[in-house]
Amino acid sequence: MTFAVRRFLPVAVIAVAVLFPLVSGPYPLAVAQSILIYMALAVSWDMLLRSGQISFGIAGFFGIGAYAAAITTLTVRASPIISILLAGACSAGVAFLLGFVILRLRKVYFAITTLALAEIFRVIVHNWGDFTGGPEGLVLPSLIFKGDSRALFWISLGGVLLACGLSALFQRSRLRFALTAIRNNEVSARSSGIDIFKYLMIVFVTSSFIQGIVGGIQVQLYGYASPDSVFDANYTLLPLAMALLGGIYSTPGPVLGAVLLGVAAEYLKLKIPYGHLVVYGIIIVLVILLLPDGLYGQYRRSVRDRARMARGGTAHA
Amino acid sequence: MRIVVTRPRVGPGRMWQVVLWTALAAAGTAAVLLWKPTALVYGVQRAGLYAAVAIPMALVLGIVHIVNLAHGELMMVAAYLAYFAARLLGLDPFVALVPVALVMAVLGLALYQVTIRHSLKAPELNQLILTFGLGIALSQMVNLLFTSQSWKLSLDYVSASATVGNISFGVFDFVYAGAAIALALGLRLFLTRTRLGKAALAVGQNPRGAAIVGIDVGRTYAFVFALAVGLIGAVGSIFLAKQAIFPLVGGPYTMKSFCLVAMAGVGNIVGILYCSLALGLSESIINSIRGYAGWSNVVFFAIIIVTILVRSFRERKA
Amino acid sequence: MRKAFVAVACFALLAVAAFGQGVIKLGANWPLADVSGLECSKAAQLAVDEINKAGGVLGKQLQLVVVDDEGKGDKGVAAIEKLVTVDKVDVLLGGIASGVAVAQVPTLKKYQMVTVATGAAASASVEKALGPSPGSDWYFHLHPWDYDQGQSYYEGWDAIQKKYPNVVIRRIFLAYEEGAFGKSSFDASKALFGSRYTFDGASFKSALQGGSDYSSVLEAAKDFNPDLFIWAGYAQDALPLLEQSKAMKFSPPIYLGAPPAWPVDMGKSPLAEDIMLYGMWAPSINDISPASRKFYDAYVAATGSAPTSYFAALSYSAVYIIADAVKRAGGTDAARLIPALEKTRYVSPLGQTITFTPSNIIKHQGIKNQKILQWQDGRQEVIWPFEVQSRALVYPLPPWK
Amino acid sequence: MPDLETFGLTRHFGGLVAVNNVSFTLDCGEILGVIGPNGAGKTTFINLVSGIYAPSSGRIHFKGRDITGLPAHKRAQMGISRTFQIIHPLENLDVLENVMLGFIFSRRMGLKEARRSAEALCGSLGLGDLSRDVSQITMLETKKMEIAHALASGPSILFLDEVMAGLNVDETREIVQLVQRVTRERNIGVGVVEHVMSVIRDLTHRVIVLEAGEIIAAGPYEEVAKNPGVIAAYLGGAA
Repeated sequence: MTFAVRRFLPVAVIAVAVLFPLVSGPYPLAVAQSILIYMALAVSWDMLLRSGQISFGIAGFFGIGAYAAAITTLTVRASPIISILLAGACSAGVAFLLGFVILRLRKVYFAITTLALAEIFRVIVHNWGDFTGGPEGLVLPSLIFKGDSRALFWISLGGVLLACGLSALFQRSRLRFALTAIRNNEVSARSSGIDIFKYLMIVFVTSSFIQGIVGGIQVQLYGYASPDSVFDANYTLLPLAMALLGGIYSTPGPVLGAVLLGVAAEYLKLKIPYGHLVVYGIIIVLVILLLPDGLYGQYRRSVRDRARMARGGTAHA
Repeated sequence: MRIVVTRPRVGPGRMWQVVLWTALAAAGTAAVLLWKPTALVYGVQRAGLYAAVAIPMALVLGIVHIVNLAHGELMMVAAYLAYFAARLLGLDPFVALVPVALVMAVLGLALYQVTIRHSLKAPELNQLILTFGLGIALSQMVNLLFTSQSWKLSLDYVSASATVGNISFGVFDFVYAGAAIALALGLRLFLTRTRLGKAALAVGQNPRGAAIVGIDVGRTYAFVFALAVGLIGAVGSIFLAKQAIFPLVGGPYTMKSFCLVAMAGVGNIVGILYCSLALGLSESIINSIRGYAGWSNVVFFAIIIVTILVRSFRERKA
Repeated sequence: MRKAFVAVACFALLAVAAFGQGVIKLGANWPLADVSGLECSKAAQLAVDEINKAGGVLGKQLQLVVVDDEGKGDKGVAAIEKLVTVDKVDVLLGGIASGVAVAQVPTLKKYQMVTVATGAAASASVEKALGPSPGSDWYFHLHPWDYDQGQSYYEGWDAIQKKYPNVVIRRIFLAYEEGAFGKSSFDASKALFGSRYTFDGASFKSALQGGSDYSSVLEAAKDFNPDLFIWAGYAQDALPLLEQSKAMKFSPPIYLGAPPAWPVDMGKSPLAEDIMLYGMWAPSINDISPASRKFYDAYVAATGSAPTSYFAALSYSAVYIIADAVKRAGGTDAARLIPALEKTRYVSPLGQTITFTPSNIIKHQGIKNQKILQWQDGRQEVIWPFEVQSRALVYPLPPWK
Repeated sequence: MPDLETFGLTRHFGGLVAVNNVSFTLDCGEILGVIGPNGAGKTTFINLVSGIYAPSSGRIHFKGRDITGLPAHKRAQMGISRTFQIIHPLENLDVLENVMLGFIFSRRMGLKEARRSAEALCGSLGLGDLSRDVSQITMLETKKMEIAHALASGPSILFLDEVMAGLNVDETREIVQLVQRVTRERNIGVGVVEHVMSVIRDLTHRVIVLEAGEIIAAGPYEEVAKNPGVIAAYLGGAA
């Protein structure tokens, strides 16, 4: 793929995405807005994964963001956009404080701790009735932009562009070097002068910030937040599956994965009203087995092999 | 995620720690006994259930090094098998325990050969999402066949009760504690006394080294996975006796087992008994404080985080 | 001039759409993976088939389009958008979970299409989101709100205590599952019963969410020593709760369960004998209400199995109510359909005539009163309201068998 | 005052004492050989000086400042670099990017400047075709990349942990000349851990001998080579 196409493609994709609402009816927009929410979460999760840290706490920071936005909208009458920004700040703040303690953990222990923290956030919100509305949740007086389908799509797209923008920024900056080194070998990274804790904190806070923002957007989209809806385990496991099926350690991977799983879920539901989730589970299993590197990962590997063949080297398995 | 199977070694330096912990535990138990004795009974029963469900997952994670997110769903499938054995063949769940475990072991072997075996070389995340997909497929297939209707056997021995003074409480749930202890000790003996068990332990600790000395690593993985699914099948059959079953019953148990296994340290099967006891008791005590029952989950997860952090601090110092 | 032309074109287009195809479309969303949702879609389809066989409505056939809302808010919104903009349905119905309904309210308000809701009891979220009349007049809430249920039970126990002098209730204990359903039931009941009775309660984790131990809530109940013990949870909690109560020798004079649906094999358990329950419909109503008998036989004939909850009868009624209103309105546009629906007097299979009257906030609330029933010989027998009573009350709860 | 000096450096893992009371000095421009049988604690010694392990006791001074408590990345930024006996090239970065790390994080350069500096450094070490994957380069090129990776941090003290291992005679000579050139040009103090005695003889100004974690001999190579204790340490028998 020549350099020009590589530069032009992202711009084209964004253009198509921005113009999509002008040609589509409210139903595809409603489906798309939900897919965009999961897409932004998948990209934010992948950003942290580039450091080797696996987070199971997406739903936790997503939920904190949702509740921060709901509470600020209801109590201090914050405007929707302000409440979304406050949501991001709140999640980032919580991540920053927790980071000092949990960023020393690695692999399954970090994953479990983030999973446990997400559950603790849910139980706190669930039981802190008078401040958070308890198990029945909070209802906002109105939706952002008075619920206009196109505007809701654009705000969700804004969340995705924020996530992809930060992700691309990370890929083009020293952060890519630092996170890749940390992921590959921490001892070698430390002896290259990389302050591991600092860079882990930067990427952990940034990905939590995005998850908070997207949580805030979710509440403004549906005008409602309850412990079981915004802390739902699906907001952790689906973005994970989307990033893996799409291709990890990249921005396009999770985006592709979100489109694949999102569209498949809705399409299957219409075609096989009873039992579409069985096929959905089987699709996840098949794609993981046939494309271990994910769609984009497989594509990237074939490009690299072709380039290597052109240079006379052997195609490395 | 090659993690060595760790066993808590009580070195001289740590003896006073052990003494301190047991003294603390004894004082705590006495206090609770006076205040609300049944909290202890139900704490032990609850711990038994958590441990019995978690141990087979620890076996898989410790030896085959994969996180099986379909663990709870496999227990659910076994419970459905036991339900049909009870309804159609009139077998009591404890009688159906062995046949169900065998059928599940075969199903586990088939699942392993068809799916998991091909993703072993991939990073552990792939196996995680693979089993996540398997879990969805299994639970939704059962939902498609039998709807989300919940089924329950009504066996009278399940509400057997004992009375101490004026307090009477259910005793059936001690079966879970018995099953957990049997599983832990049985596996401990299997892994350290039998040839096949020692081979499995070796594969768990160093697959390449085991292969060099002639152990067929692939076959050991398949055997251990099938064994684990068989064991969770047996637990599923016992589970059916007291609990209602429905397609999504497995999910919460997968997550709790996953947390317990990580808390006990990967591969530390006996450690799971201690951890689930700590969790069961603390949950039960908080649960019995009027008005704070909702907070018992926070205790569960808080203890897990603290244990993981303490172990990482201790490792960081060593 | 141009504005008039556009109006005429619009009307023509609408007319063509409505009459051209000769079909009246009903759009519904239910959680199809959930057994109650599945039964709703089957019962609604049964009603549509019956009406079409009898000549349809205004000479046109009814068509039911069902979309699975998977019990999730975002899927529920997508379902409404699909039904309204893609399938271009004329009337909306359906729904079970409050969480889905409250997420749908903003989208429904956008279209102001006539909606007959067969679920959503949580008034604190759904009714508040709907807002007062006339803004919410397009919404016909068939399912009772949580405070309607509470009020109905309050009257029920009052009537029962008058008819059966040996039944004396002073202390009531409610064990509620810690989620939205349980908490809203507790809040509503406490507000209503608190004044006249000594009312208390405690929460438990339902088996639906992985709970496996009811000891602490039952012990709290035992300490309270209630005359009436109620639990608000799910079908998964029914028998395990009874088994643990028997083990703990906890047997209150009245032991009552209020799950949305009961497990299929509940009747087979000896422990179920004389356990009371709140509900809206039960097979025993067939003996008293011909409409119920007709619905039950038709449902069993069409699906091969009996309905396990009142949601089936409710969805069946929703279709008939809409069809009847469209017939009287002579069309499906809101301006005429809403007044027609307001004059609904439908003899439903639930053993009562359904009319729409104002509730605390919205103007069109359908069913308000519930029924108090009792498991006798493996069957749910109606105890109250007395006009549909099928068996005498057994009081107090005999010792555990 | 020596550039790098340790006082009674000790480290034990549980009961095992890996490095015991080691005191030594190293100045810029000087090449010090560190020899001793396998398991003598040479790599642990390097890990202590480079900050990978924290010492159980003893102090480390660098350019007059006590750096005992400083983490590894701070020491790398201050000018202490090392190569690894078991080399861990970072797979998802190509050869050039591996070398760039030191420039980016120790020398705090921007990406463009770091890329240019890395290209120049690799050129000077005879490393070509830098966009190749790390899994495709020869053993010699891997060693050169490892040295380049260490030099990228702009060190004034460099430890080479058995960098000659696995190289044939010609390759070894090329690396020895390369180390001598680099030391002269950049005035670096180099600690060389090696088993190849010919390399120690040609390359080092003086030598220290480690055995069971302790220094048992020090001085010019010829003198140390004749020391009976050292011979016994290598060939076994009573020290």
